Amino acid sequence: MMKKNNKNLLLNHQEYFYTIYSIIGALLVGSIFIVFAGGNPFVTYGAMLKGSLGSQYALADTFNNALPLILTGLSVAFASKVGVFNIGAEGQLYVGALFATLVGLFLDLPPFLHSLVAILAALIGGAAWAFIAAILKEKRDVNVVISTILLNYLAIPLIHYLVNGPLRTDGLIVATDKIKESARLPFVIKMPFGITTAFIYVFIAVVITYIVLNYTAFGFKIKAVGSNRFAANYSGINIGFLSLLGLVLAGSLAGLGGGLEVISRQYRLISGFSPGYGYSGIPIALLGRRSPIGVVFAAMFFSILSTGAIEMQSQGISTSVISVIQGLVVLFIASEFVIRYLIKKIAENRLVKKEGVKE
Amino acid sequence: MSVAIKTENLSKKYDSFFANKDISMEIETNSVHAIVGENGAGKSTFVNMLYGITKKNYGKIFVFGQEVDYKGSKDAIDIGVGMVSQHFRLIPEFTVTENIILGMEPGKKTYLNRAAASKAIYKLTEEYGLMVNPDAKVKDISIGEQQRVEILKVLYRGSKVLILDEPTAVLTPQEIRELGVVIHKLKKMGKTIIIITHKLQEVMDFTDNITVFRQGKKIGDLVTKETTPEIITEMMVGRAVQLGGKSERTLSKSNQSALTIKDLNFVSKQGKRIHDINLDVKYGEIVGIAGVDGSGQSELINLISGIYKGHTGDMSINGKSVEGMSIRERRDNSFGYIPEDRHKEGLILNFSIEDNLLLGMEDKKMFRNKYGLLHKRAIKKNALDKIHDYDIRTTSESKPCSMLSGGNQQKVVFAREVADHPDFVLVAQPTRGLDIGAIEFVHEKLVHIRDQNKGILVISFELDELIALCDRIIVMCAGKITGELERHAFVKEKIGRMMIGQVEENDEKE
Amino acid sequence: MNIGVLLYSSVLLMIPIGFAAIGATINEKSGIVNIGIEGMMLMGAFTSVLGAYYSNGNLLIGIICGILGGLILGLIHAVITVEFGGPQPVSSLGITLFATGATSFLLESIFGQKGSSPKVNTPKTSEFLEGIPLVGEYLADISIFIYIFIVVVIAAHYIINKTPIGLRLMSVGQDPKTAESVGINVWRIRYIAMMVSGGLAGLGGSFLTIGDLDRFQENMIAGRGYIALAAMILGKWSVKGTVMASLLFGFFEALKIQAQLSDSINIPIDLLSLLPYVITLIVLGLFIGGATGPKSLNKPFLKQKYQ
Amino acid sequence: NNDNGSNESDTKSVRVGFVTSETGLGDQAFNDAIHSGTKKAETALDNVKLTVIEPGDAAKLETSVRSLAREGNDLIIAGAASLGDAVLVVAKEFPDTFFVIIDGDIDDYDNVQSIKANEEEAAYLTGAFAQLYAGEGNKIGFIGGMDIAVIKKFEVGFVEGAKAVGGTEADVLVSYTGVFNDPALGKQTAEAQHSNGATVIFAAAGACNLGMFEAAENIGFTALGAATGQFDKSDAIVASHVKSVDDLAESVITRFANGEKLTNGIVKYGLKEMGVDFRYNPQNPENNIEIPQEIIDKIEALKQQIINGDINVASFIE
Ligand SMILES: Nc1ncnc2c1ncn2[C@@H]1O[C@H](COP(=O)(O)OP(=O)(O)OP(=O)(O)O)[C@@H](O)[C@H]1O
Ligand SMILES: Nc1ncnc2c1ncn2[C@@H]1O[C@H](COP(=O)(O)OP(=O)(O)OP(=O)(O)O)[C@@H](O)[C@H]1O
Ligand SMILES: [Mg+2]
Ligand SMILES: [Mg+2]
Repeated sequence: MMKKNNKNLLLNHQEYFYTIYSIIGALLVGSIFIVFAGGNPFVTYGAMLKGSLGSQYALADTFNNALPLILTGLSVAFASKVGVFNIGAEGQLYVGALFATLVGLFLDLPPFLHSLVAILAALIGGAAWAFIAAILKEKRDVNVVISTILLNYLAIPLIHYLVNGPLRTDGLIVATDKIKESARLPFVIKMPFGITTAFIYVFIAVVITYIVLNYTAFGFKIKAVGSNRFAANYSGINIGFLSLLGLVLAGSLAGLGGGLEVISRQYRLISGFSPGYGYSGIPIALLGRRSPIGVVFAAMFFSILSTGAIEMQSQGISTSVISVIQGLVVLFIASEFVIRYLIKKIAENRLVKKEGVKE
Repeated sequence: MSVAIKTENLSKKYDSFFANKDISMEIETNSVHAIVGENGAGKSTFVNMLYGITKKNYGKIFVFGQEVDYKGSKDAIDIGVGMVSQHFRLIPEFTVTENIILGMEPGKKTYLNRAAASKAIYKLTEEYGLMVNPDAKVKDISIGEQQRVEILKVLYRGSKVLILDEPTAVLTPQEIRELGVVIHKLKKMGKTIIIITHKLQEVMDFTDNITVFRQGKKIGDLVTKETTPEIITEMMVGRAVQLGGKSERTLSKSNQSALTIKDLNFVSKQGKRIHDINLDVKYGEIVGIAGVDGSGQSELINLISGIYKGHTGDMSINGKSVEGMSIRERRDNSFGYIPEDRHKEGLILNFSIEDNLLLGMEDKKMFRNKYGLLHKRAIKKNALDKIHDYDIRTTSESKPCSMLSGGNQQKVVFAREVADHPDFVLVAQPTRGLDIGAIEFVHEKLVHIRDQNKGILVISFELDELIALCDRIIVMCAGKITGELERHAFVKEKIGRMMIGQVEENDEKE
Repeated sequence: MNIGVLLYSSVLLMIPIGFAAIGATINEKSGIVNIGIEGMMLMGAFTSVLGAYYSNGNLLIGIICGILGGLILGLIHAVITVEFGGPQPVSSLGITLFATGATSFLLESIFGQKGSSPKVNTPKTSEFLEGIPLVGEYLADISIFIYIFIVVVIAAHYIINKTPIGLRLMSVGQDPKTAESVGINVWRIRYIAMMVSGGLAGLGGSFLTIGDLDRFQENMIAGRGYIALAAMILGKWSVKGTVMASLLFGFFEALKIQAQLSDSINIPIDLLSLLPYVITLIVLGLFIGGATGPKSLNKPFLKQKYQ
Repeated sequence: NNDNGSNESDTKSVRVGFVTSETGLGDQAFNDAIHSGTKKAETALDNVKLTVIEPGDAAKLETSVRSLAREGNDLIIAGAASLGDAVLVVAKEFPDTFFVIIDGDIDDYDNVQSIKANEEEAAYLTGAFAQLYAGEGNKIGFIGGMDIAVIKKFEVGFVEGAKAVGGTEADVLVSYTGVFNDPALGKQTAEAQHSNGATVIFAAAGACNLGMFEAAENIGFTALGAATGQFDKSDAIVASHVKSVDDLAESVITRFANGEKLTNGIVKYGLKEMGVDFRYNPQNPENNIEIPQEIIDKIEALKQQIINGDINVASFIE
């Protein structure tokens, strides 16, 4: 009887189990690398956890690092709902950061309003960058994967050019001046924790995305277009407009990520400031099963990996192990089917054995 | 009499469900053997196993007395079994020759001599009388020609047994007749043919023996000469069936128009034209459009529904001109539309039944709650009502539509499009691929709508269907209207001649 | 500006992109998306140095190891996507992430140093060509990779367009179900295509380390893998077109170098760096537009037993 | 040093942290150089324990610095200007920890020393040497990585030095690769410069330098290296611009470990302070490279003039 219940539990929550299996698989294979490097996986992973969750400081860092990841993950997930694979979150994030910086540098506004305008600018920046890919797709049918890759490769040197040239600050760093105080988000918990109100905006983005996708006609249409363009068209949905809008909105989410980074943490636009937040958004969206809530957890996980990396170095384990593990996590997510198949096979074998015993 | 193919207890399981269970049967060498049954009866599954693309779970297959255990279709081809599947297996971007030789290319492995291959294929087309240009790209030839390519593909592989899975589903009457001739010829040349079809007329005309499937099991064997369509139907469905709706219809034709089309002209992106179409559908009548594939019907319906843009001439639906109206605006004007291809255009297969029943109506007030969000309870109720009214066989409204059978999928489309009693309904290929029971259901529904004084325009390649269903038939050929007949004047042969453009003045006046 | 040098330099800068782009063309023709080219090149670059290092600068062993490095990653991608139907863009993205970490990691644990490998001395010049007048100077200087590249281009063009294998490859990418129905082993072809593609990407990486340079440096592919993808699309999935597009990118890079040396052109390097991307986007938008790849690209096709 | 001080500090153990820039170790440039200096100090001094952290990306600079401070490091070396913002914040939180920031410009903290190297001074000598070694009327070349301020200082000094000895018509080819991590591009750039007539090339382009050296070996022109000299990278390097961040780091740690109080504010390191230098490849004799004595003398003279303040090398950055 008990067994049966267990099995039901497994079946109902299977989806989440596959995610967890992916993570465990990646950590297991990752530990081979750690051993190869002369480390002890338990100690190393222990250090990773300590460095990311082990103290208030660590928690605050993990939390802050997760915010941009949540937004890029959300961006990729949202775009995928409308049937677009958005590799362009990285570029959109950069342009969002640029727009927010411009507002932060050159506008003079009262504190709260200033940051709101900067956020708005970030949304517009990301959206504008995505719009290029979207319009090329709609008008000229240019493959979005390739145009967004190109736009990433364009955005990063473009911003480098601006930050190194027209917008450059004094000194040796390749960055703009610091933005005005009024554009910065206020602290909720002061330095050294440095928790700002940024998380509120991220929270709002998650909630809105969730509601839009699940409780609005607009979200319904988005999903319809993403699942079957033809049927959506026949039902009278304006598919051209919706795919365009879908990608643009996804871009604005990534742009918000970039903007918040500037107005809540870095206070200036630094050339190459993103460690690939946009690219990480892809596995995060998948690990989170493309649901806004799932994305939040997946982003936390990725943040734990990368925040914990600093502490791991004190154990003498190189940062490259972290990239290896991140790569493995993505590969394991992609191999979900292998895991599914293996589990099914194992279950079948067990069933055969059991029935054999009965007879 | 020798046996070409024999099976013993052949079975196929999907999870715990048997698509085929213990099928034991024999197919005589040099005969034409029909397999019939309702949708989902397991016909395709059965022949797919014979051809090695579906793996059996247990049971035995013998080909010419030899037991086979296929690893893939290559093994079947090698032993002389060939198949034309229900959905064409052709690559549109390839030429006819490339499609035929694919997988069994002539000559050396290191060089593909396309010119020589094309010559050889030309010879083959002459030999079997299956004329088609070997160098044409498949995407540029007609459906009938594509079917010939499929058959040539099988013959090219030297198959002695040909399996045809629903070969006539998409053919015009002329093309079906031609196919009949080919089958006859092939039989004469010593081939064995297995054919799956839902059209009993073809079964009677083309075949020697019949096997009936129901719910994955074999129900019985029949000899064609000794049976009638009624007997076959009863074996398939378990009861008698009547097509074309109830026999007596209420005479309700009004003189107001549901659809008016004046001087419609259009050229599609692919260069297809339609010329000077004038058409009128009154409330209370079913008007059918007959014509061979590519005569402009698709363009016409896509223009009416608003998918295609850029025509000249006037169209109005329910008295309103559709000029400048979006697709959605047209649909909101009491217009229901059942598209040609339910998988591609009618349904979102990975959406739940509930969501498919909402598609196109998501903006309606009744599905909004007071915050402007989707009203989940109303949506669910809508689904449950329609599932009940249209007898959609499912265990839950939240099942994805991909899990429904073809007939039930069509019911979902129907339910969505007509349940709110639109005044004008446009229906394309309403019963394509449906079994006879499902067809009966669809016909009944259509006639019922008509009797409620609504206008219906039906497009179908099935002439029999149009004759059974319509009050009036308009014939199209090469983008023009070539004739119009009232129900009392329906004569199949005459419509057939109009469909290929032979407008006989004398006949018209009769 | 010296036109001769400009062209020659374009060719050299084209080679690694070209190898990878032909590889990408082959895997896409089979219906598999592979945005992990970058990682496969990186791994090939690394393993070829490894091979050459431990064989005392044996060029052939270096090349073979480079090919194997890329090929193994191609195989992993194939197992995940061809065998088990995993999402292709994601899997290949994982390949790049993994390769980036793994090469740095292995570099450190094998050679005990960060960033760059020790120098490997592979024979650089095809000495026997040195005597040829005029071009000899150049021919002698370039590695045998250029000759390998020419062979690869011709072979790829011939195999894809003039042999049964090519026809099958394309059929698998257009419509695997149809290919399977005529007895073609779809999976085998996709496996092979993916391995060939990985191998060619590895060869491209190999050129960078043991062909052009003499050591491995972290992240030295520097985006060439992604440029190779753009080249494949600009070239509309044809070998000839792909090579031309790769050459175009090589030309932009060479131009970037030459323009700085010319007195008449005065564009900051940061802006010159944007040029290839801007031009590609414009060309795509204006001229190429909806060039779509094989019909079944990115659509998993599962074996019966997994269904 | 007096005995009292060292006795005291010998017993007291000192923890030293080093944070690299975002680029991290393996950059073939200053991160590697500082790292080697810190390592040397750790090996030489028994009472020093070193922890190295590579932040990996800009978002983790501050966290990295703070985590070193929190773990109780007494001295933290921040390896690049980009760590400035982080040090500004963390140094305030940890007033008992001393911070040294390379290329920084923090001057109003009690516990922060900013090291400003005058790269342009050594670059001036490098340019002068290149022009003299190439001979009159011959071209020389400069290859930068990214076209950013730090590298501009090299370019400006190099060109000025070349003009100083070669007259205003001295022809210096200037190229940037636009990146730091692409040796293949470095090689092509060098070959292009060579085919445009450059016979002596100086590169300050991170890992792209490796490509330039490669080209120098193949074609046979003269290479000048950067960072700590890079003499181990290639035999084609005759001399190098040296920014002795390794020595700087080593000496800072040594002094700190010996209990010396480090000065706060901006500290300039030029030729005079031996923070930057121009050095010849010690392997030159083995490589059969002979540098005319008159060139060596000339460079020595220029060096003295700069040290004495007779020559004031313009800096790109003020
Ligand atoms: N891949 C599959 N997985 C699960 N069930 C399947 C699969 N393919 C077919 N079935 C089931 O097997 C049954 C038989 O399908 P089959 O295709 O053989 O029917 P059919 O007689 O050919 O129907 P039709 O007349 O619609 O072509 C159907 O009920 C279907 O649900
Ligand atoms: N994986 C599957 N799981 C469940 N049912 C399936 C699956 N694949 C196919 N079916 C069902 O099997 C039946 C037969 O499948 P088949 O591919 O022959 O299509 P079909 O029913 O003949 O479609 P149509 O006749 O409408 O074109 C269909 O009812 C289809 O819905
Ligand atoms: Mg079927
Ligand atoms: Mg069917």
